Amino acid sequence: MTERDQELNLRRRLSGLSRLPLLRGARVDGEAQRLERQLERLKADTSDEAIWRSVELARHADRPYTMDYVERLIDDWVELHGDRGRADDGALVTGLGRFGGRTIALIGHQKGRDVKERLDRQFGMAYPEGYVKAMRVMEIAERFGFPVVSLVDTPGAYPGVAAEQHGQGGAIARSQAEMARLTVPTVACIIGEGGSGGAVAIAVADRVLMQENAIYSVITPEGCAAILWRDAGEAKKAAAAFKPDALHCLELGVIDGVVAEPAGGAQTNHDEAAQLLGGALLEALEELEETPGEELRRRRRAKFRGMGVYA
Amino acid sequence: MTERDQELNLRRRLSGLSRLPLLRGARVDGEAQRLERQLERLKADTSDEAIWRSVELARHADRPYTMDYVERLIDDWVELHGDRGRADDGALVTGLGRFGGRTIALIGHQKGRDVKERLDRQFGMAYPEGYVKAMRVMEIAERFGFPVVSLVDTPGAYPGVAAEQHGQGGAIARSQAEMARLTVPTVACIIGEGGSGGAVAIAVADRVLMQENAIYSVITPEGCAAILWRDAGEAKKAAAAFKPDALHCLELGVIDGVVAEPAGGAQTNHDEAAQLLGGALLEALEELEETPGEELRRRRRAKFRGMGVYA
Amino acid sequence: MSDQIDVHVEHRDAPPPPERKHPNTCPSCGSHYRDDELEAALWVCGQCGHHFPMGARARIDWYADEGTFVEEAADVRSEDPLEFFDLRPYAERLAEAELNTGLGEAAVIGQAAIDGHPVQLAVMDFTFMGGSMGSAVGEKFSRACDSAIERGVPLVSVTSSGGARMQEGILSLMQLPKTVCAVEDLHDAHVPMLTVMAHPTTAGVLASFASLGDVTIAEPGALIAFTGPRVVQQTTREKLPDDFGLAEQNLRFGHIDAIVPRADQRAHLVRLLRLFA
Amino acid sequence: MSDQIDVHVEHRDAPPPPERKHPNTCPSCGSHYRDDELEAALWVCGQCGHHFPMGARARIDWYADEGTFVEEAADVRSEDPLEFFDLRPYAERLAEAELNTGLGEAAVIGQAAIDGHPVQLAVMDFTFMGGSMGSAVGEKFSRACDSAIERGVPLVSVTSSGGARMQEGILSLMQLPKTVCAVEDLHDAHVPMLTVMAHPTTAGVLASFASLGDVTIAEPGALIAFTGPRVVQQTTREKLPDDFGLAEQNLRFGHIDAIVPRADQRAHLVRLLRLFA
Ligand SMILES: [Zn+2]
Ligand SMILES: [Zn+2]
Repeated sequence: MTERDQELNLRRRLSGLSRLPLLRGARVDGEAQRLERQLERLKADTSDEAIWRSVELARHADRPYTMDYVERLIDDWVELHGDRGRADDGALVTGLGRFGGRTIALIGHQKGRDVKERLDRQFGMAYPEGYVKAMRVMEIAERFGFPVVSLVDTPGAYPGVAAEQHGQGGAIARSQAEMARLTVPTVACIIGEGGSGGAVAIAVADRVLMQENAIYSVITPEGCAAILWRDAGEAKKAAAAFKPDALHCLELGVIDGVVAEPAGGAQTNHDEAAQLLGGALLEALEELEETPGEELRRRRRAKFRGMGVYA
Repeated sequence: MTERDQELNLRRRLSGLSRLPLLRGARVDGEAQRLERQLERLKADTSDEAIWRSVELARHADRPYTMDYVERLIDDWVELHGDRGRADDGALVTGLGRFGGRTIALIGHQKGRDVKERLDRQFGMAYPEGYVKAMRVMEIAERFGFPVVSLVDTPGAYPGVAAEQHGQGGAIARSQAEMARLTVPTVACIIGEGGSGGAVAIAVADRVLMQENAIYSVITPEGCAAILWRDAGEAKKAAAAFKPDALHCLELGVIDGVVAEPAGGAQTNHDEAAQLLGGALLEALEELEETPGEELRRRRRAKFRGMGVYA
Repeated sequence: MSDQIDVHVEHRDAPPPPERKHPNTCPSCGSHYRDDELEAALWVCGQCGHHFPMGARARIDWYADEGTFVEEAADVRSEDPLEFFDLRPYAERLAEAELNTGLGEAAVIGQAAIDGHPVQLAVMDFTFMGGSMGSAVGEKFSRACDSAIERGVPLVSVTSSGGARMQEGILSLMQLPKTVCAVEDLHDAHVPMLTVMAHPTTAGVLASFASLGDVTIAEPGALIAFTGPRVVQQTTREKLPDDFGLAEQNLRFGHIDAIVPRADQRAHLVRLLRLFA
Repeated sequence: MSDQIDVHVEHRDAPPPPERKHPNTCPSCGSHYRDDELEAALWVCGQCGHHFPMGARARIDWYADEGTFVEEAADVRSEDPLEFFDLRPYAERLAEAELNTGLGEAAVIGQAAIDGHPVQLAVMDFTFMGGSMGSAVGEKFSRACDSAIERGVPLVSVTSSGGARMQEGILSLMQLPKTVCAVEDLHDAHVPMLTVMAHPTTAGVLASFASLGDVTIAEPGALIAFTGPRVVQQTTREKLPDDFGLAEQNLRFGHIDAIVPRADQRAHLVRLLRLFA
């Protein structure tokens, strides 16, 4: 396929977006232009190989995590701890800080860099207590009009006995409901793995972005392969089938934009990755801040209620 | 003292109420008339002996508990269980039912009648989870405009390691805050022991009533005696000093009315006790339902903010 | 990983294929029943009380006053945006499910009356691809919310689902926030939602609209879990409690309001409908 | 019973009487300090970091920009509505407390600036009858809320209290809902409340306004409990964890946002004030 053919193909694909229900009036103004700007990015490789590269980069051990971005982007950072009930869940970091001259509430999964931290933070898999903590911080944000920024990076919510007993399903549902109620601007970005309910719990945002090599999916490739191909080794095949990469998520209308990473992936240059992410978050916030809160909420709900493809 | 002297004395005492800050404008209309109607009741014995009789009757093993009143007063009772987090606390019963032709949300401590039930219900001493359950039911009441009726009967919140670890103090504070936010009519009645924070957690109501032989106190007589007299055996002396009985609570402006019990105490006739309680609750609700919700809330806060005696 | 549950459960808890054991054999006590016997008993084992799965149409017949049910959105069908193909094409699975169940999707919605109380119904059916939630189920549930709001009547929602429908990829995950937003619209309109959780209510459905009812009852023995027992065991190597994830454990841990045997559910709903009228 | 804590704690955690041990002896490591040494070190042991109690006036001097503090409601005094008499009359205890502490009550409130940020302060003092909350403390805290609302400035609240003041009977319990209602007025006005929990923050104060801050920090080693360890032990016979009820345990169990050593508190508050400005 020549480059010209590729571009034509992409343009067709982009125009195909308008057939999706979420583009039938539910979207916010300026959506078309934003997608237009993504066209350049859509020229990128969307082969099965490229999808698998995203899976690998999204999980790369050196990929920047939430706290790496906090250090680089946030001033006056004050972490807030605890669900006011029974725990402080290290897999989900919450706090307040200054970003681009305004105070924001930030919520992000944190996987942990070394072995000890990974265990302490359950590899970024939150308990219900983590989502309750997030809801508490959302309530503070709502009361004081702070925009909410969430950074998603989790294989999924923690799949353990205590997590179930403490109400994992209900906590994920209520965290989404809380986000659906906010009247402050909300921006989410998938910065690594956006795994299932544990991810979407903090991603019901006015703008949902994905880094170039992040993945967002209903199940891990391994999980999908184990069930449908009866062989976890077929993960690559599964990923190719359910397409968790940013470009396909954009194409399906599930996200609102793709955030560039340094060449080779975010792990190669944390500072540059942070700069690129910061720019995208700021642009999204500034645009959202022009809209009244009630209208933001109405549009946010309309956006998510428009997602899906059915006849 | 002749009966005439007694009445004069009581009239003096009643008029003395107007010196208390809570009567300086903060109270609702009709308060004076309500107190006037209580005059008859104030003729009752308020000696140290009478106070101690209240303490004994409030704790009487045959005294009707919340569920005894539910059975007799509520139609279509549906108990609601659980805090949606980690437990269903049997010490605090919550549910919906029909009362006097309207749907109400009911919250009440339940001590348990036999040994097994008492253990299951921790003798009516709730964990934080109990108060979280109560808050959940208050939120349902608020959403659907159901009045909230709470029946208070607890020695205090549960004083254990797990209760502390799950945030007992915070839960009691937040339950009060939730009641301070409601815009539906709220009526509380102390039907036995109203012990400390565990009691007031569900008693921040538009109308707070007390049964004739109920007690409402910041500490148990035994606890007070153990500390101040260094002898728990001096409980009677302590009770006489801090006056937890209904008449003194009325006099101090802490409650809005006293609910009669059958002669000899509520334990002698559960049906009659229920009839008397039902009548008082209904009267209070009907009066409150004439006032708009925002105004109810404003007055409720003003009432509690007016409590106390200082120079 | 916890997200594996979505389909694990679908498979694990699917009724065993007919060639292995007759579907009318009670898995608890081994009693056998004729179809008409089971139907008359609301698909509950007369010997031991085991609750067999109850199809959406049978459940609607049982809850709704005779002749009152008017189905809505019956024509909504899943599409195949990913052209998903594992061992078989998704499109083929869909066609087969429709053929086998006589249902267009894993949820049936519509208007009805229960003991004279007008309600909106949204009832899932586990036999349609394990009750999994794709775009069509999400859309039908959302429309049920809108219809309830428009008519100002309570929504009675019956859940039975292995989770999100993997074959629709990320779009199936988006049905979580989609249905949550629909419930929030319902809440804002002060319209009550009563939820009945049937076996199994797991993963994406539990983590969205199923958990947001004003009052939630469950059927005895129903599995109610975000992550099912097998995946928990495999992932964490923890020893599981005997009643892990069952309705009974969920009641003890405060997640549901009551466990109501099927025969009593209609009366229970009627009582609630009187309270929320 | 849990309500015993209110005064148990007051007595248990009161500084040991001077005849037994000099108040400037560190209870953790035994180091001795001159008054001026301790004062210069913000009443923190230089050897082991133990936080000695810090009086309300000293704390205000430390937090507030020099010369900015303007006290309010200084004339509010407790009355004795019950004519309470145990081994001594309450009126006598009050007079003695005022004489010993130079404070009119267990809380000091007023306007101030912290690093240029205008704030409202409400600071408790444990030396006045164990920081117990009677009508006067409740009234002063409530007025601090109103003043913060009127001026539209954050409320910085420092708690140190054994609980409600038993000698005022049921009226002391009513200070819980009273202060809670005051905080709710603050919340409705979108005025932030920053809470610093000093040793001890227990019983009625923890179960009311102390727990309702938007952000809550604690001093290292502070006891933060509704029911203190002795009463829990006596009532339940449970084995207590080593750090039962301490700030460190409260952080682990999710009840507070951070533990901040005294020397860092001012900077921490300034950072929060910038965020909430
Ligand atoms: Zn059977
Ligand atoms: Zn020391």
